Amino acid sequence: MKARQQNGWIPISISLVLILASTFLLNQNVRAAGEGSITGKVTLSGTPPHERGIDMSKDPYCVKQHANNPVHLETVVVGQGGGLENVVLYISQGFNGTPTKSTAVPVFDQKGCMYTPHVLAMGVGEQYKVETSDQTTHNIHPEPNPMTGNIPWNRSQPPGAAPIIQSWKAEEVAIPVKCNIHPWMHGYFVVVKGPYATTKDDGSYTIENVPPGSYTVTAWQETYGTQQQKATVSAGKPTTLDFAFKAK
Amino acid sequence: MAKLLAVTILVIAAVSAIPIEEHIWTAPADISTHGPLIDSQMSDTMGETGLCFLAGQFVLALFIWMYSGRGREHRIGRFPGGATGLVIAAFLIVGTEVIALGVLGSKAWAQVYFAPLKPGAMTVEAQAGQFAFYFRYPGPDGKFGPIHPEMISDATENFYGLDTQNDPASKDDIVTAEMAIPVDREIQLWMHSKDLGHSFYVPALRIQQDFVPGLDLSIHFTANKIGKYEIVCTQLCGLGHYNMKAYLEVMSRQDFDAWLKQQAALQ
Amino acid sequence: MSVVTESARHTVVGPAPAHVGNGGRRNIVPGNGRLRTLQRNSPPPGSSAIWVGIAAITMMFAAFTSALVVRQGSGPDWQHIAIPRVLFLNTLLLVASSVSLEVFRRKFSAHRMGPEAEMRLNPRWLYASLVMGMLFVAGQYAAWLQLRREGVYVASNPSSSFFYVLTAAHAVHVIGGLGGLLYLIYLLRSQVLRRTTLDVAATYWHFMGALWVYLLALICVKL
Amino acid sequence: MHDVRATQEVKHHGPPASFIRKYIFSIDHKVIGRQYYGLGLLAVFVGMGLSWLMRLHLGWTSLAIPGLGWLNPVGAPGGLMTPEYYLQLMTMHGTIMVFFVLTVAPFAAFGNFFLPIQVGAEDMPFPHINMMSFWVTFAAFAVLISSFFFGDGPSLAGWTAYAPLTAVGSIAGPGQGLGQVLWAFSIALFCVGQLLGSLNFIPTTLDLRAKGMTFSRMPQTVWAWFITSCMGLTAFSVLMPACILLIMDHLIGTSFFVPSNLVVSDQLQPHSGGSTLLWQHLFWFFGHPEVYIAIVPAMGIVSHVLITSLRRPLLSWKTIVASMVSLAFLSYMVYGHHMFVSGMNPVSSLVFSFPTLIITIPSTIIVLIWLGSIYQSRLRVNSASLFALGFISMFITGGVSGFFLAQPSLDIMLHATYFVVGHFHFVMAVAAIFGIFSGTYFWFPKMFGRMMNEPLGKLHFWLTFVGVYGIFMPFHYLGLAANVRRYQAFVDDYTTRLVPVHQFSTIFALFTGAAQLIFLYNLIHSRFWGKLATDNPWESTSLEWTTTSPPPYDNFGGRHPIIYHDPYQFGVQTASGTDYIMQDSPEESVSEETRSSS
Repeated sequence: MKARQQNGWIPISISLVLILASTFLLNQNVRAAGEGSITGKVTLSGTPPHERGIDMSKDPYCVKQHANNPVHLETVVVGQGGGLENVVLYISQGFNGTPTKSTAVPVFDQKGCMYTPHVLAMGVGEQYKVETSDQTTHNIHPEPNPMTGNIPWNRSQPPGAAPIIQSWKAEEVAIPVKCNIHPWMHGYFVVVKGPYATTKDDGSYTIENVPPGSYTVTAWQETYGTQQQKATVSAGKPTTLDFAFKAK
Repeated sequence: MAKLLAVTILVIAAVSAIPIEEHIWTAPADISTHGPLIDSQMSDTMGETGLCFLAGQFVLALFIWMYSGRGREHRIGRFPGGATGLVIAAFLIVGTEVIALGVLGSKAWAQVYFAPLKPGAMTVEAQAGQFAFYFRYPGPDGKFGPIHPEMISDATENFYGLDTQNDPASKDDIVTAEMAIPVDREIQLWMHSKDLGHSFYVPALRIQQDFVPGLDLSIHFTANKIGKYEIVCTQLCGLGHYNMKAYLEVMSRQDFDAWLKQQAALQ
Repeated sequence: MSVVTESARHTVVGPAPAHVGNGGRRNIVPGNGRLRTLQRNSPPPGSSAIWVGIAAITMMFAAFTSALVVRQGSGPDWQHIAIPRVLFLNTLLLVASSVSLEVFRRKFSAHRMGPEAEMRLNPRWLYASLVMGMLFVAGQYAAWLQLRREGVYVASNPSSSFFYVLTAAHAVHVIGGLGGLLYLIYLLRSQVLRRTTLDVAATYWHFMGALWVYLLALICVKL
Repeated sequence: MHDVRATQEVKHHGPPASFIRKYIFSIDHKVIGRQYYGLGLLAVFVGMGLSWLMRLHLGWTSLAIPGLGWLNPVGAPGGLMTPEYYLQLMTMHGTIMVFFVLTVAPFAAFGNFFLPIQVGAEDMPFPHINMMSFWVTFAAFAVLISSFFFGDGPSLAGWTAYAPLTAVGSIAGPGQGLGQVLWAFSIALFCVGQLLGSLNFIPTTLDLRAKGMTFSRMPQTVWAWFITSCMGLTAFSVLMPACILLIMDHLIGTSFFVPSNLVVSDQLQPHSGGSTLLWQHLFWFFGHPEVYIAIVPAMGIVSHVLITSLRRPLLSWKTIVASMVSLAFLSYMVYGHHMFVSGMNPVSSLVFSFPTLIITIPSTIIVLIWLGSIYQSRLRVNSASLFALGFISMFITGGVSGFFLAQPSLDIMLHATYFVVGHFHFVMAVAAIFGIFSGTYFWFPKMFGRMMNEPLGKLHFWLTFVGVYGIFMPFHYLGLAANVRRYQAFVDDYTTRLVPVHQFSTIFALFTGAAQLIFLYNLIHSRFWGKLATDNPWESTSLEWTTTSPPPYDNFGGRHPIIYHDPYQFGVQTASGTDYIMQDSPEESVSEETRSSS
């Protein structure tokens, strides 16, 4: 309440601007006869690193949640066919409008003392929701880079508490978020300007609603950093763009 | 009214004493070699102070009962012995009690803190941070690798900031989330705080010691009962303080070795 | 018995003006009504209040000192800073100011003994002490500027932190003292300056001087 | 001659005309005393409200407290209290109660009102400084409360504000940014306020005593306030610099309390070389005397009230005063017992342990003298004396638990458990509160010119007395069962079975708190509609009862009392047939009825 009160005007004004802009943009889109999309697969070449197991013995509740499925770190998650999960792809250059907002609010859930998803991508000023499905209290503590102007926050969420709705006012790749009560709980918020997508467990992704034009697409992975590729999108049909990270 | 007050005081005093008499709520049973002295010290103190408590409340109640509402016809008396007598009494009773408890107490204290470390004690390092304990075993080489604060990262579970690439001593260090120790063997515990003030409190072990940031302390103790016990933090360290805990497993020698191997494999 | 006390009572308060009511430290009457001392009034409370104040300030700087000692022992990062030379000049100024205030105090009390005609007293010494006090504060500021130029800021190292803290805390109290001196001048000009007021102000001012000498020693030895 | 003018100027300011100068920025010590009392009253009810919320949460952790969600949607979403909000409430409860109730009410409030009257002075020597003292204290309170409304709330670091949790900033948790700075600033202000207070109290006692008011003739309360102001002088002047250093660590990035290489929440802190124990030393050097700053005035009030209702002087006032003085002195040598397990050299723990045990001797002496004075007295029972007797009971209860905590070896088990909480709530908090109640019922007629309602007062006493034992006695059991304090929920296996005990004391807390509303009602109702008070309703002897109720602006209406007796001439036979002689009346006891010398 207090914190929000202080700088409540920032999200409000930003979202206002967004609404106006997007309506304006929509008209454009109508005139620009449909949009394209960028799709593809992100893979990891080489042997993925050993992921340490997580010992949750500190909190019996968490231990119970994973009684028969031991959990490991999620710094590098490789799915079938070398597909790399939790990679965020976004248009870093060439796009200067406002992306059409998807109606679905990005949700960051705390489940079995882990973050699902491990990496949550969202647009600048876009509202996201932090929920808890656990019967133990977590605290959510994103630590953005002070230079970006994003304001760090740190709040607890007791079992059954209402979701926390927040948004970031500046682009930042990526904001580490952690739970101090359960130190192994660690994830990322990725805040980008343009359209974005996150890879599924098979490494596939699709960036929707990309107006025709030529762009630079950046893929970010928490361990291996970023890769960039150029792509030209034409109206109507999807453009394919694959990324391959090399295991260190 | 006054007589009622007298009765109330007596009743309250009596009722308050019952749970302590009956040992309804007691600390976890002692599992340490130094604990018995502390426990006996505790019960001695409880006996003596309990007596003072009951006596004090009783006299208060008695006098209130006897001397309330007396009119001018009663003459004002003087307590036998007067102030001097009472002062002497205070000095004798409390003084002796104080000296006795003080001396005994310092013996118990000395046993915890001044006893020299026995040879062949096992060294473990405990690290406290918001809001969890992590423990480190030196591994075969018996040496702890140096800590690089800038490398500490919960994200990669490098809780200690070990540089396993470059520091040979760090390679075989074993970092665990729960503390296991062999039974009947003296443990030297090095206490290191990662961030703020914390405390290492094991009620069953009769051990409580604060972590002092920027200053590593060591305590040593011997556990003599196999079982699983709780380590809790007693130094307010932030919002997760209430849930800052870890488990202490006292194991047989064989179990401990097995456990240590298993943990080493997980590194 | 009671008659005696009655009479005593009259002799003491009866016609006396309202303000002659207070007893206090040196003017206590025992039960039988006979005066224990001949003095009719205790000294004004200011003269004991100033010592209360001095005690508080002493404790405050004692706390700073012990903090300094503990802090020096706690970290390996203790390093000495180059003491700005101007500090010694400042010390001279403050001591001189203290001296000239004392001179003025002596002259003033000497005057007070004399008849009302000689009330016109040259306040030169008082002004001198005020000016030198102001120069002291300016000098302290100069010292800060010098450290700044050398890139030594409050948070640079523990010594510099303590240097700024100690000097600032002292300067604040000195500025308070300067206010007192200005008030003295005001009183003097409006012909209502009282010896006790002057004494109190002088005590405080001398204390400020002594305190600074102590602090300088501390700074030279420790920082 | 000029000295005479001096006293004239110091002591003579006419009664003010305007409302503001009369009631708000008044320089009259009586108005300032009432203002302090009002501040204490406001603070105590705020603090009590906070403790209600805390107790509710501790009893039923998953309970959504109705209305709380509306009050603070962040701290308590839907009324469900978060850990940080619990700790913030706890911190504010402790700070408000210790500073703005236990220090303000018995010392600043009653002291301001009655010290000058009881020594026969017309006012404090420096009325304007006195006014400043109150308003600075009030500002401190305002700043503290304001931290609820800025940033992410007040500090959560407890009233002891241990560094480095309090020094590294908001990374350490909610409220550790702005909230902590406001806390430190507020406390620094408070220190200034209390130092200004001492600046008045001490000279008043030394210089403004009426003729005949020798030291041996000062009432117990005056002694208590005098000793307390001397302690405040040395304690607050140490806490203030500590707070300044803390603020500097916070805002300027110095490293007084923050050591090197701290990694808070994965971020390496830009500090180096500070000492965390330094804060504890500075704080407890203030903190332990603070305990006596709270309790000594209450002792004075209790003695004062008790003597009047016993209708006899104490066995020996000298012993009591001597004990209070030695308490004051010892309190500076024992502060280390708060740090037995905090990494201090174990040897110094022993060094601190003995004076801590020894300090129980003067306390015991005081209690024994009180008990011995009740023996064969003519105890009159009224609300005031009931609370005074209650104080003795509380003080005994809280005192004996001190024996445990004074021993390092037992502190290993009991440190930072509910045993400590129970101990200081009895011996310091509740005892002092009982002193305040006793003083209120006793002096209300003099302060406001009307009597308080006796039946309501007695009801208030019974509910409070029983209730307080119901709240805090179980704390000792919890502590003996190693239940750690400052937890917002009990998740440890060995503590879960203790929750019913918490629920028990929660129920008593709610009910005792409700009983305080009776007091509030009594206070307000009597203030306006109570029956008019005579000058000396309790047939007491000290100077405040020789003037009108309430006293005129200059306290004695131009009269300058002369003191003929020690303050407590009770149990005597006078010509007029009373059993007491006023301090300023020259008459002597006609028959030498046995009366212990004082």
